[in-house]
Amino acid sequence: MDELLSEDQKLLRESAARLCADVGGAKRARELRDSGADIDTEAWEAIREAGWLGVLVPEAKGGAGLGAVELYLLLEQVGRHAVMVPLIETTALAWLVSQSKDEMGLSALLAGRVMVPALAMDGWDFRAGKGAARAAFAASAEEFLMFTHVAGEPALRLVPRDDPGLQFSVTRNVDGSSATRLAYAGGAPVLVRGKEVDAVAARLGDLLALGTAIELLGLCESALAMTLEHLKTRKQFGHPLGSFQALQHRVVDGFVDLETNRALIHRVCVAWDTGTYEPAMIAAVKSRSARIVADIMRTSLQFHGAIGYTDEHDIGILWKHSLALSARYGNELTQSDRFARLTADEE
Amino acid sequence: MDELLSEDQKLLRESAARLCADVGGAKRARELRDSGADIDTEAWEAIREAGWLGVLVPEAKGGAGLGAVELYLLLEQVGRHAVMVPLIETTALAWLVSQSKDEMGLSALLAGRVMVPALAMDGWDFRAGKGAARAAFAASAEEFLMFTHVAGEPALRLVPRDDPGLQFSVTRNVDGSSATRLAYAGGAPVLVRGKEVDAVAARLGDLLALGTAIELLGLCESALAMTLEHLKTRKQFGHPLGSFQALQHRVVDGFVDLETNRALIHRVCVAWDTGTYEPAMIAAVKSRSARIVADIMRTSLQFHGAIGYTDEHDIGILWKHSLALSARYGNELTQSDRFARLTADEE
Amino acid sequence: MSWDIASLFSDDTEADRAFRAEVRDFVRDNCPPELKRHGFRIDPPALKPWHRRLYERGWAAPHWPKEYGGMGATLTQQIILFEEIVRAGAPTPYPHGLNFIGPIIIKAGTEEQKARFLPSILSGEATWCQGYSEAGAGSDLASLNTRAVLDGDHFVVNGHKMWTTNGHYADWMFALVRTDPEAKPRHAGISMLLIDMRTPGITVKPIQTLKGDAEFAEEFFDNVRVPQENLLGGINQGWRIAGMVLGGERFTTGHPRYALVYLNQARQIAKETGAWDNPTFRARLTELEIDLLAFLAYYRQAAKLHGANAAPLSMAPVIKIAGGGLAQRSSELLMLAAGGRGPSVEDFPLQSGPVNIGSELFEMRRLSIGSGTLEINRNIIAKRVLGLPDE
Amino acid sequence: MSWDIASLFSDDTEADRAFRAEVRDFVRDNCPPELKRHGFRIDPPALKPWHRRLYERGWAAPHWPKEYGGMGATLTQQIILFEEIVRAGAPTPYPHGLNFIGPIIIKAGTEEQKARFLPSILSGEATWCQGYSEAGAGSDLASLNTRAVLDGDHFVVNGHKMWTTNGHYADWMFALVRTDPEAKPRHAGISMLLIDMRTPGITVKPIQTLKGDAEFAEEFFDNVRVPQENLLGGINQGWRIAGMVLGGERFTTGHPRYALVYLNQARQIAKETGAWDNPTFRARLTELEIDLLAFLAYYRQAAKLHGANAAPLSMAPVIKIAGGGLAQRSSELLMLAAGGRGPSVEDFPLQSGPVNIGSELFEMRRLSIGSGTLEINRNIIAKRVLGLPDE
Repeated sequence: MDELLSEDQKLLRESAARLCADVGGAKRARELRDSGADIDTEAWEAIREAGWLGVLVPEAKGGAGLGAVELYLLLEQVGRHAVMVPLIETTALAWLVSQSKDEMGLSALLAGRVMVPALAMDGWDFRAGKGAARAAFAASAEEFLMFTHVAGEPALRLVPRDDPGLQFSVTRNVDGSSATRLAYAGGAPVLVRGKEVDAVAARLGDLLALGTAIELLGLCESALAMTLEHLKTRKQFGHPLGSFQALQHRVVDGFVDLETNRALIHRVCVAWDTGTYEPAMIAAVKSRSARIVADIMRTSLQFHGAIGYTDEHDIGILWKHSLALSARYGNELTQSDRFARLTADEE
Repeated sequence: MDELLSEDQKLLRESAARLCADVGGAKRARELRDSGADIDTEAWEAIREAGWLGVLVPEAKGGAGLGAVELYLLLEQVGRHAVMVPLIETTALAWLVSQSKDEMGLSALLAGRVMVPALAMDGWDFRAGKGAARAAFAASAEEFLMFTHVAGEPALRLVPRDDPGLQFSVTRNVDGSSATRLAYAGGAPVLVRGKEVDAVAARLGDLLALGTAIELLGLCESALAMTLEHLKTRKQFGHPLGSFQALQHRVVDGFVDLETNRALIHRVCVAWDTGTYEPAMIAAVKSRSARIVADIMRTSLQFHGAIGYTDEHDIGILWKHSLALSARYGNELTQSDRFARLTADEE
Repeated sequence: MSWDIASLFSDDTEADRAFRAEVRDFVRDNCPPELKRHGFRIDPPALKPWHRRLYERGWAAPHWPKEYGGMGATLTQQIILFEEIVRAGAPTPYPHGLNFIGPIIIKAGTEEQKARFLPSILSGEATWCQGYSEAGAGSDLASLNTRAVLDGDHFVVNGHKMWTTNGHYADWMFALVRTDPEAKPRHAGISMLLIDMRTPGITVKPIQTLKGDAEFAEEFFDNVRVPQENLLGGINQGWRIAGMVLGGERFTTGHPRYALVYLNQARQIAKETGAWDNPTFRARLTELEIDLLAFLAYYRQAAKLHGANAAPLSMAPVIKIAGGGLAQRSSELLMLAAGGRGPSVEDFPLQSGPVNIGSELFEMRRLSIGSGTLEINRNIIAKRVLGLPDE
Repeated sequence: MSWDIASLFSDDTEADRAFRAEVRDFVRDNCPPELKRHGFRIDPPALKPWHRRLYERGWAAPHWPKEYGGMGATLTQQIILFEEIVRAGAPTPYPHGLNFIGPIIIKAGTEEQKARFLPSILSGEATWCQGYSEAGAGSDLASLNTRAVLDGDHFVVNGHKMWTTNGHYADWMFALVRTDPEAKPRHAGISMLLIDMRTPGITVKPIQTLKGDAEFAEEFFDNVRVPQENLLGGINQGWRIAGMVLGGERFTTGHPRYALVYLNQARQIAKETGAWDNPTFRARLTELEIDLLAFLAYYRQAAKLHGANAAPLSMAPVIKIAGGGLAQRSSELLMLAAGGRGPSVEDFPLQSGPVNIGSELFEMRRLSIGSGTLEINRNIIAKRVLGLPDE
């Protein structure tokens, strides 16, 4: 993979790995869950300082002017170290608003303000919800991007948390993240309006799903590394666990799935950057990422034995985090169905 | 399992095993395929002499007056030894006609005349075909049971092979069996007519699917035994193949599938005999049998290595036979969909 | 829930049906409503009143002989009793006293031990735990290191037990301890002690599970003195004694109840979330339901065979492999069916009662690691049933 | 076929596109129509005219250096050439001469050997076969037993080779033979000989495959005398020499062409048989297409990395495991989609051309047994990539 990256990209990945190793990790994710926070504010501050939030924003508008491949390099490390931050939400929104004329909210986003998109219930799509939507990081969000209608026209709005028209109560996921139903009836500022909204919203939904899949990729790497370490050190019947061939072959299958998925994600990021991506690719990426993380976690948990069934062990919090990420912005079922419909080719 | 059988049933199974071992076997099946015949007439004669054809026919009508459990014990051996005979077709038809008033064709069936039912294309159902249907053993069949209409009413007819209203050309399967499309427009004798036909035809279709699943069960046992033998004797890197744990565990999974399937089949036969069976059970049996035979054959072929890729080795003809049996009277897809529809429980 | 997969395979006799109805009425009228909830783990103290009601009805120990206060029930009756309790969403008593150590005491205990221990096991007054596993001895139990040395008329126990279900609630532990460190093979040097958990020198620490509750504990033994009369079944006989309950007394733990409940819940959830119209969901549901049907048939057949003392060696591992896998895959389907709501810590409300999807998913991981991992059970079939060679 | 999954990942440059168009036109105009058929195995003699046309166009050996008559093409060009031939349903030349022994001779052969063998390999005049496998040495190749003993200026060869693709059509065999029976490790005693198949003492017997044709043969060597100048790369250097072609020259054999073709055919068949509306079919198709998309991405990335001499050790086994599994599962889906017509020996007619479902299914079994079984490839990753220990 390395040979496909430029020198700059390699440096970026190294520094991302360092930063995430410093601020993240499974233990930190567990502490955060127990503390009741859904965002790691220290990590968020470090990420803001490192300038990641504007990765997709043109330099002229205060961003880094980079692309989806660079975003991938960052998010992979976020996932690998289970850092609980709204990086894909913020970078995606910043990208979106940087393309609009008035750039509403851009400077706040780049400054680390937590603004999260509320997508239709259980789907990837902004439009399907009948007024109800679901948002991640809702416990900490200061504003929500919501799909509404104005005079019969679709309109994306930025709704402040304390807007009286906003109805929601925060619910928690098993990993401590939040996933909250929202409904809105009010008059908050309109970001985009009219026909354009559909196209914008679809691309935004795709970017969110892609980014979440990348976090899952990093999480898979972490789970596999943890499992390999366990297999190499833990002994049973006088042999290291990892010497048993039945176990070896199952880990290998996880590795093969992971390697092909890494290639798929990299390729889709390139397609995004070159303007050749198609929504079916994103559906494939998210569906497959959710499927293979489930397979890899099943193997990882099984091979950890009883210790993997305790809350104390790191593999458990990774599993829980993977469940939340898999369900966010369309789970395996939703996205595979979307892929099927996009490629159905009916006469 | 043995403890669930009566002494008579155990004796029946033993004699069935002996008879099928004598007349059948993979080598014989391959010879038959190469000879172009779709029925093993010697085996058929032995089976007729043994009195198996009337297994489901009341004693008063010249049959053995036994039930589906006994039929299971016979068909399991037929499948195990890949005997190419229309046993389920004949026993099912004999059962059907023995229940009608005039018992048309019963004595011919018990005498070994080959009369086969033509079911709707690719399905289990008699009704779905628009005049076209598919029959097994069509190369040798002397009469066909066909679903037709008379004056707007459904009617089951026995159509002689040389009836000018019958259109068909025999096609062959990879195992040498035949599976032939038929269409009929003529006035052959009506066996059952009116509303009753639907019920009769549905039960007949169920019995055919069940019987074919039982043959698959026997075939799975055979494939597993062959594979175990190979794993115990063939050496690689100085060890018997069967000592490699990754291979062991895959064979074990096949064994577990087989054991649970055997229980399912036995249970459904009991349900048939006690009049408590439901069509969903049959759909489950046929679908699952086709699924697990595919899994077991995949494992068996893989572990046989290059020798399993030759036409000469017995595992290959078993595979081909399993493909034909799996597709006959509704394949995995058709039957699992039927199961889903029968259990859909829609409001 | 108008379609009931289990009903496809009910083969109750007239008498069975009458017993089933009797149990159903009893559970409806006697189980405290707050305990009636599918798949919800209840700590031993909260369970006691319900255990007591079953005891008073004479149904606490269906499989015990009548002379010891049991029902002397047939396996079919046992299964019916179990099924009807589960069907109502009610909990079953913990098995450690009634199903594990009780039958061993009946078979291998002295008259004094029977008189002393059986009544409080039966009534549910005493909570028991099983002290087998250790940090370094999970699947490879024979390698356990907790030592017991005879000193006068007491054994002095030192060591560390782990993964003990309800260890922190237990009044008593039945423990496997090493009494002969030199024995070959290693399991020939193991004895079973009945240990009062209030004996000085025992420190108990709960272990938090993935579900977030403390289902297990670990216990540290520091010169714990156990009276010699608490030795069960003779010195160095522990391995043999422990093996006595690996059969039918544990039968109900392999019951396909989880998959039955989960697949039914998955249908309900899917109809609410729209997953019902998703081909991948339907394909997986159908495959699992078909597999469940086969497993139900196997399980009932196995019960009959076991009742006739004719169960094959492969029975327990097949139940473990097929049943465990089915339950796990079914709980995974629940999570998928619920879409974005799947990972929530909140209950998913359903007509059949609320379900906490995460808890169920986490709980099911136990099935492939407890009492012999999936891999160990596969090894048993490979070597002892199919006769495949060692390397 | 309006939806083309491969097009999702086409990243041709302007020059690539031009080359692709050129190849497409050439194949259309030059490949004999009777050879154009997806997945149909063609015996070497029937293939010769088409090989000759490619040779005349200069495209027979895209990966050979120009000095030996090759194209000196980039890997991307090689893949485009391959893809366009496959897309048209046309066959590719057999790899044994052009892809396997040709590059070895170029790297390790003497000038005499190059001059003698390369031209007829290039033009397709000479058919070659690979004499590696033996009855007792499949996956464990180093245990091969065919002996070669130097006697004057000839090697005398005795033994038995098996599973030799096109062995019964071949003019020449490149064979691994044992020249030092005492060598440790065993593969240090192996040499490579180029054997004229018309030498006295060679008996060839075709082996019938599952597909019903004779794709393989076995060869018996009875005191076969091979001139010393036909030794390639020095005595006991055979193992090292053979390893030279395990990389990129075999790249096209891992191409996802089978899955691409089969999944497209499965769609067409399903629409005809009604399987298209079957949830299980759709679920499997969707999963396979998504996996194919990932594999396409991996394959193209691997091609680039290989082109930059930066391919990781895991690349070849990953392609083998992922690609082989995908192709096999796709061929199984074809069979299911066709319902009752699936097992027929007759072709299933489709808009994109007829498909013989059984033949495809049988053919795909090769992928997990030839050139390193699935298990061997998993072992390579387990031990050499993931660093898992031996027992």
